[in-house]
Amino acid sequence: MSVKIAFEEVTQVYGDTGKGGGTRALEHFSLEIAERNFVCLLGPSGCGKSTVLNLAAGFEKPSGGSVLIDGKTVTGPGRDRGMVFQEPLLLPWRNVIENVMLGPCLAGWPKVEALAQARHYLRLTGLERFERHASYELSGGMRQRVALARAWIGEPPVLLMDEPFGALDAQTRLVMQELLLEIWEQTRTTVLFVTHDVDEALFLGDRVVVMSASPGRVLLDLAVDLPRPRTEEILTSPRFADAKRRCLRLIGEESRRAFGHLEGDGI
Amino acid sequence: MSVKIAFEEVTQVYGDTGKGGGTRALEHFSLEIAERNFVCLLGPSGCGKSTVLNLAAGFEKPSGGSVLIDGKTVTGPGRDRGMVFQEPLLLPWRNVIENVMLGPCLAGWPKVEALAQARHYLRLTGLERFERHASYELSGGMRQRVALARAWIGEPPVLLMDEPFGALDAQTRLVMQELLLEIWEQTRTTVLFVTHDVDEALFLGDRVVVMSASPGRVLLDLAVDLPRPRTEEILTSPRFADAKRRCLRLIGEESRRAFGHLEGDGI
Amino acid sequence: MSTASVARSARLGPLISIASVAAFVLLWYEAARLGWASSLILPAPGEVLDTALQMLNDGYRHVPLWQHVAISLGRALAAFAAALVVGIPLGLAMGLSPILSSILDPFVQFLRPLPKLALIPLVIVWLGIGESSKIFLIFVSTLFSVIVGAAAAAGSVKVGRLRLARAFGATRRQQLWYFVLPSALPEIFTSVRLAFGVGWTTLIAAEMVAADSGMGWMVINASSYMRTDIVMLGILLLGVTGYLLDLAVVGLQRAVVPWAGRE
Amino acid sequence: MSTASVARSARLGPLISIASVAAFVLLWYEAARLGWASSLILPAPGEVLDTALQMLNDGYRHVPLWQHVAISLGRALAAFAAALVVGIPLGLAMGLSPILSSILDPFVQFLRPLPKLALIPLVIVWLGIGESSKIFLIFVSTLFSVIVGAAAAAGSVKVGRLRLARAFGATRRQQLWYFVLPSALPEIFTSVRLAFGVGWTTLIAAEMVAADSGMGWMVINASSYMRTDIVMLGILLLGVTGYLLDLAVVGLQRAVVPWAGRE
Amino acid sequence: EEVPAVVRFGYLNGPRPWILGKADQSFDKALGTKVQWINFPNGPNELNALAAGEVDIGRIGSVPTVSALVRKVPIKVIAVSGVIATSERLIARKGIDSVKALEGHAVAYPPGSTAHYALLAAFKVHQVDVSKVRQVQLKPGDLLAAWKRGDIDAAYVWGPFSQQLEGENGHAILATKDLQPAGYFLFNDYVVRKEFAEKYPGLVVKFLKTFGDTVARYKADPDGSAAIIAKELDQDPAAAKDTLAGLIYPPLNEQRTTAWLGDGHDSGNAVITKSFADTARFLVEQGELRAADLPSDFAPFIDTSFLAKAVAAP
Ligand SMILES: Nc1ncnc2c1ncn2[C@@H]1O[C@H](COP(=O)(O)OP(=O)(O)OP(=O)(O)O)[C@@H](O)[C@H]1O
Ligand SMILES: Nc1ncnc2c1ncn2[C@@H]1O[C@H](COP(=O)(O)OP(=O)(O)OP(=O)(O)O)[C@@H](O)[C@H]1O
Ligand SMILES: NCCS(=O)(=O)O
Ligand SMILES: [Mg+2]
Ligand SMILES: [Mg+2]
Repeated sequence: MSVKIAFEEVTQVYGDTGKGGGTRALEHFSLEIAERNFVCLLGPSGCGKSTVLNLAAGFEKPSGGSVLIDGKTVTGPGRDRGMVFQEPLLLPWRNVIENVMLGPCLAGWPKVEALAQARHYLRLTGLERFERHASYELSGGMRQRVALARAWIGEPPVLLMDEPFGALDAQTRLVMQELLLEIWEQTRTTVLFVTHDVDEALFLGDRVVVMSASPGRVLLDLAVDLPRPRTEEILTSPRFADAKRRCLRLIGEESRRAFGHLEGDGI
Repeated sequence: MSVKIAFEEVTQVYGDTGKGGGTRALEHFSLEIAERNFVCLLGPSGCGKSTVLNLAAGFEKPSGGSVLIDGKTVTGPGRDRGMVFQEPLLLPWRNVIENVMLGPCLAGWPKVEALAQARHYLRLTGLERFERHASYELSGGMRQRVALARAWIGEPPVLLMDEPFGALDAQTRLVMQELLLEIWEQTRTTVLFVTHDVDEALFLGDRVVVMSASPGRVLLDLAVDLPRPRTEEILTSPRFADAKRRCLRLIGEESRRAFGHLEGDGI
Repeated sequence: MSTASVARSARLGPLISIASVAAFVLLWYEAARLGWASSLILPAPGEVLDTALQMLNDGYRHVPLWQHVAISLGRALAAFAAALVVGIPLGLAMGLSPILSSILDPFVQFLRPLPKLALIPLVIVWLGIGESSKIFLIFVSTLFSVIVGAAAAAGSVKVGRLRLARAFGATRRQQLWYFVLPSALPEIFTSVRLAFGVGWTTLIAAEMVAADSGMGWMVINASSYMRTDIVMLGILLLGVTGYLLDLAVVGLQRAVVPWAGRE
Repeated sequence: MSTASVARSARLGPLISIASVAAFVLLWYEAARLGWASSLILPAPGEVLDTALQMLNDGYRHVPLWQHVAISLGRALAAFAAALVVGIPLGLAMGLSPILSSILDPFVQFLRPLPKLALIPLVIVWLGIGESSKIFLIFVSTLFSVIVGAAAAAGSVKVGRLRLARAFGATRRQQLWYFVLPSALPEIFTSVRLAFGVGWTTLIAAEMVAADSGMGWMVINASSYMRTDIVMLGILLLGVTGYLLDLAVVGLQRAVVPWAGRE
Repeated sequence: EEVPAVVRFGYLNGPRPWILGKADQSFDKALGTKVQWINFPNGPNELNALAAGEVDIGRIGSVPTVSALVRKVPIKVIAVSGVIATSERLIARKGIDSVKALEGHAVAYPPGSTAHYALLAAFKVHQVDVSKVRQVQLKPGDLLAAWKRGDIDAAYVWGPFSQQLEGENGHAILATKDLQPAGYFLFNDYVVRKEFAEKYPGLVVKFLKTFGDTVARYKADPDGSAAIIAKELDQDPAAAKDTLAGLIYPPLNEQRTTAWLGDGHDSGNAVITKSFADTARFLVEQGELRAADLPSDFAPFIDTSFLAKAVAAP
């Protein structure tokens, strides 16, 4: 399979770039993601996960190195990459189906086609009964499902997700994860999924990439050998516990090796 | 051991109480918590966990039934119960130590004693170096530690905690949980801890009380037989995985039994 | 306060307000009746009511009373409309472009708190003494609050929403129409209410410019002959009209941005 | 816009503003030089500067120029202080008590948008023509914005914070001093800025009442003799003083509530 | 000569003979077009409208006239409408019987007006120490309230306000005509926009003639005229009558002598011209006007050609 997304020695510095000051969010960050792969990016708060995603989305330009999609340098955001943010970011002046139709509407699709596709994705996400509801009348989980449908409708080859389920409670979160996997298995887009939850990363990903904190680099790149399709049961299976234990142990070791001297400092 | 906190057939209705309308948040909710016990209240979003806590804290009065502390009906908030909220709720116009000294200050302690106690709890929470910092200069985890110190300084016999670590990332959260257990083992207050995270409940509690959704009742009351002191390692131990599996299975069974007909509806 | 008592006072609120206004009118009535102040200083409610009834029949200075109200309202609404048409796009543009904001900000900050009466000589010289100068005075005093409000609203559109727009490949024009404008609307409405309030306070200043009708002119003219009863009537009319105007904007806000405060 | 360009324009901002003001003065200068408008209508910047210099030496009507500025500022500051002293406690009380709010709200909503010029005849009747009536006019136009702002601020104190207070057994007095007031302060500052802006616009109206000094009086008196140069100077002084006043409040805000917007 | 759609006449709200022409629309009839009557609370307020070209013909006091001429508003003085004799007076409370006695008291005046000027002149003539007098600017309409409250002890003002103060225990201690011996000559005059005068000289003549007619009608029946005027202005008839009688209306045919405006050749020596110059110097002294703005001669601003034709007309 070919490489879909590539980060080559990316450095990202925020703030006062003049005098070498500023925050070094990423340093020599390199990562390649194969087509149709589901890669989870794991790391502590502030390690630069969102920065990686924003670079891939084209919201920011790297201070150094390059970010490539299909071998071409990213110059800005585009419809070839769908984005799901931590908040659902629904537009309150549009009802549910209008929110899903946002992309088609901006891209100027024929109305009939847009409507049909929107209905399709609302059905997939189990929201067909709510298409005329105002977005602010929905529960948190329903909102996030609308956001998923809105990202999927354009059928982008790449889906970038920034802790999309971070604000949900554990039960709702699990349902959403299963839904995500279900649809991904049908569409087989390339997914880069940011999280700081080890369970979530292991449950969803083909690969779990663990980042180190400030400045962010790749600490660990683990293949997840759990079978698919994955459902709730796998979470309490011995294989999952094994994988998790191995993962946590590796993170612990790597962290200690790389940043032993920093341990115990202000979390 | 004697009963510290007791809920007896508590019903709580919000909103339009006149015509039998309104939201029934709790119905015939009964629960007894023994002195020096650490009880975790687990349940999906909106099931009434915060309501239970608010009743114990005395912020609200029950529509029916009674809430007792030491056998006496709760009439309002009081210094005998410490409260830690989901947000740290630090007062930005007070620096770290002033925030910790809030309770003593309101209660009119002698300044010297308040200062000494505040320093003691800042040391326990690893914040002695930050006592003069502004609260808005701290990281999320540090803020929540200040909130803990602020609740502990009054040495209340009861500590009520409403998803205090919900906003923290997984790593920070773990550190906080260990800290909480460490200090609890020293002080042995009675703790009622609300969460929607199964791992957290099992890691912290002597008992895990699982609530059903709307209207909230006790679905399950599990004793956690994991040994103390508990540390990070326990999370990946087979015993923990066992306990979790058992807990999830029971929740699943109970849920299906009680609300089978509602399954799959708008989460 | 407990939930129940909040609910109770929400229902009682309007009743309490009505009672408090009634109490005030009674106090006024008694004060006048007992002669606490001469009728020149404090005309009795009855006297004001008589004046009102008489003016409903005969008008004031050959113009029916309702027409004074209508003329003032017309001037204010024309000015408000102009302030919205000019102020909202300008404010949004300033909110989105730091450069434009830097260019215009000194003038906005200078003119906003400037007493608008100071402009009367200049406005007469530039625009004459017709309707345009009256409308212009109300317009300028409304405009800057609208601009500042719209700029703040545009500036506070959440980064996430703008990124969403860009992720969906929205053009600059689409960003404005599909994202910025609707996002800013609730906040714009709030500042429009404030701005209309400020604009309405300029009504009298505007009608000092060679007017011969309008509530503001009525007050000024009556005051030059010490007709305190008419002054009082004018004040009541001005206050009530201003209040109704505000209610209308609130109603419009509910209809146009039902999601305000509910996100 | 990229982060870098934001940073750049933040640095360039003041420069652009200065350039834009300079461009405006140049335009004014050229307009006067080329005679686009007679000096009667648009006095040249040079003429205004000459007048300013001459008045710095001789004063205006026997009163030094700085004294006119000081007198107006004094009146405004006295009025503002009174508005704060009355308005903040009242607003907080209204924000905390739905009943008090219901009682006072009709009057606040009625008086806020009322053109304050309408009150001049009544204010003269009630307070006379001394300093008190001038200060009162500025006071009333400031007061209601302060009240509304403080009420909104008190009403928007987070429930969590109030529960925190109660959990620590704070008395009602302690709740107010330790929690409500400091919580409301940042928002109060914002509405105080707005209120001062509104109050400052009333300065001329206030100084129309039997004044013999002050910037507002200067503008009115000069316009009685068609001294457009002095009118223009007065406008500049009023605008600049108003702007500096606002800057002072912003500075105070930074000092008093450094946490505003950083929570 | 073509006629504009409307001729804009600026006037003050006081009772004056030409209000008769407002009541019966004789100006409209004489001019053959609509006359728009634009009301101003006092002369200075009319200045801006004159400068803006929003008034074609204006009736205004001599003091604001001087302000306008000095500040180069493009207008010409075409006639005297009335000399202020007793229509403007200094009213004081009981116990204050002379101008000098005002020391230690508060005196109100409408700023920039003939009354203001007369007050300052009176101070000078009676050698009042102005630093001991509290001078208070008030619009005429606000005087009574301040008076009733006892905030002011005297006021220099015109009718109907002077009569109202007198009705509230006030009495006149000086009238403007009392200042004439000392050389202070105060009057109201007609001015016309230069551009209008050039374009419609015939209308200006007709206007003056109609004005002359109204004065004649008033002189023939002062009581009846006062009643009509008071009704038109919605004012007290008695006060209107008193005010009307407080002005001297020089006949148009006498105004082309040096006692008034002169005939255009000898205007430099005319009383009005000199009075303008005196007033201007006084205002400079007071700091209201700039010395540099003063014209060397006010004669060029006076144009009596319309007056000549109005007098000659049948
Ligand atoms: N626009 C910005 N300006 C300045 N610093 C920034 C900016 N964005 C991010 N940073 C800094 O860069 C670092 C990485 O931030 P980033 O948001 O990528 O972290 P993250 O891993 O997504 O954290 P979280 O889990 O909290 O979302 C942090 O130190 C952050 O403070
Ligand atoms: N003040 C209130 N007024 C009306 N309804 C309320 C109020 N507080 C809570 N409720 C309702 O009562 C139910 C229980 O709420 P509660 O906050 O106790 O749930 P929770 O378990 O704490 O949820 P979460 O996990 O989201 O915090 C919900 O349906 C909620 O909408
Ligand atoms: N009687 C003249 C009054 S004024 O024109 O000087 O204001
Ligand atoms: Mg992030
Ligand atoms: Mg809760």
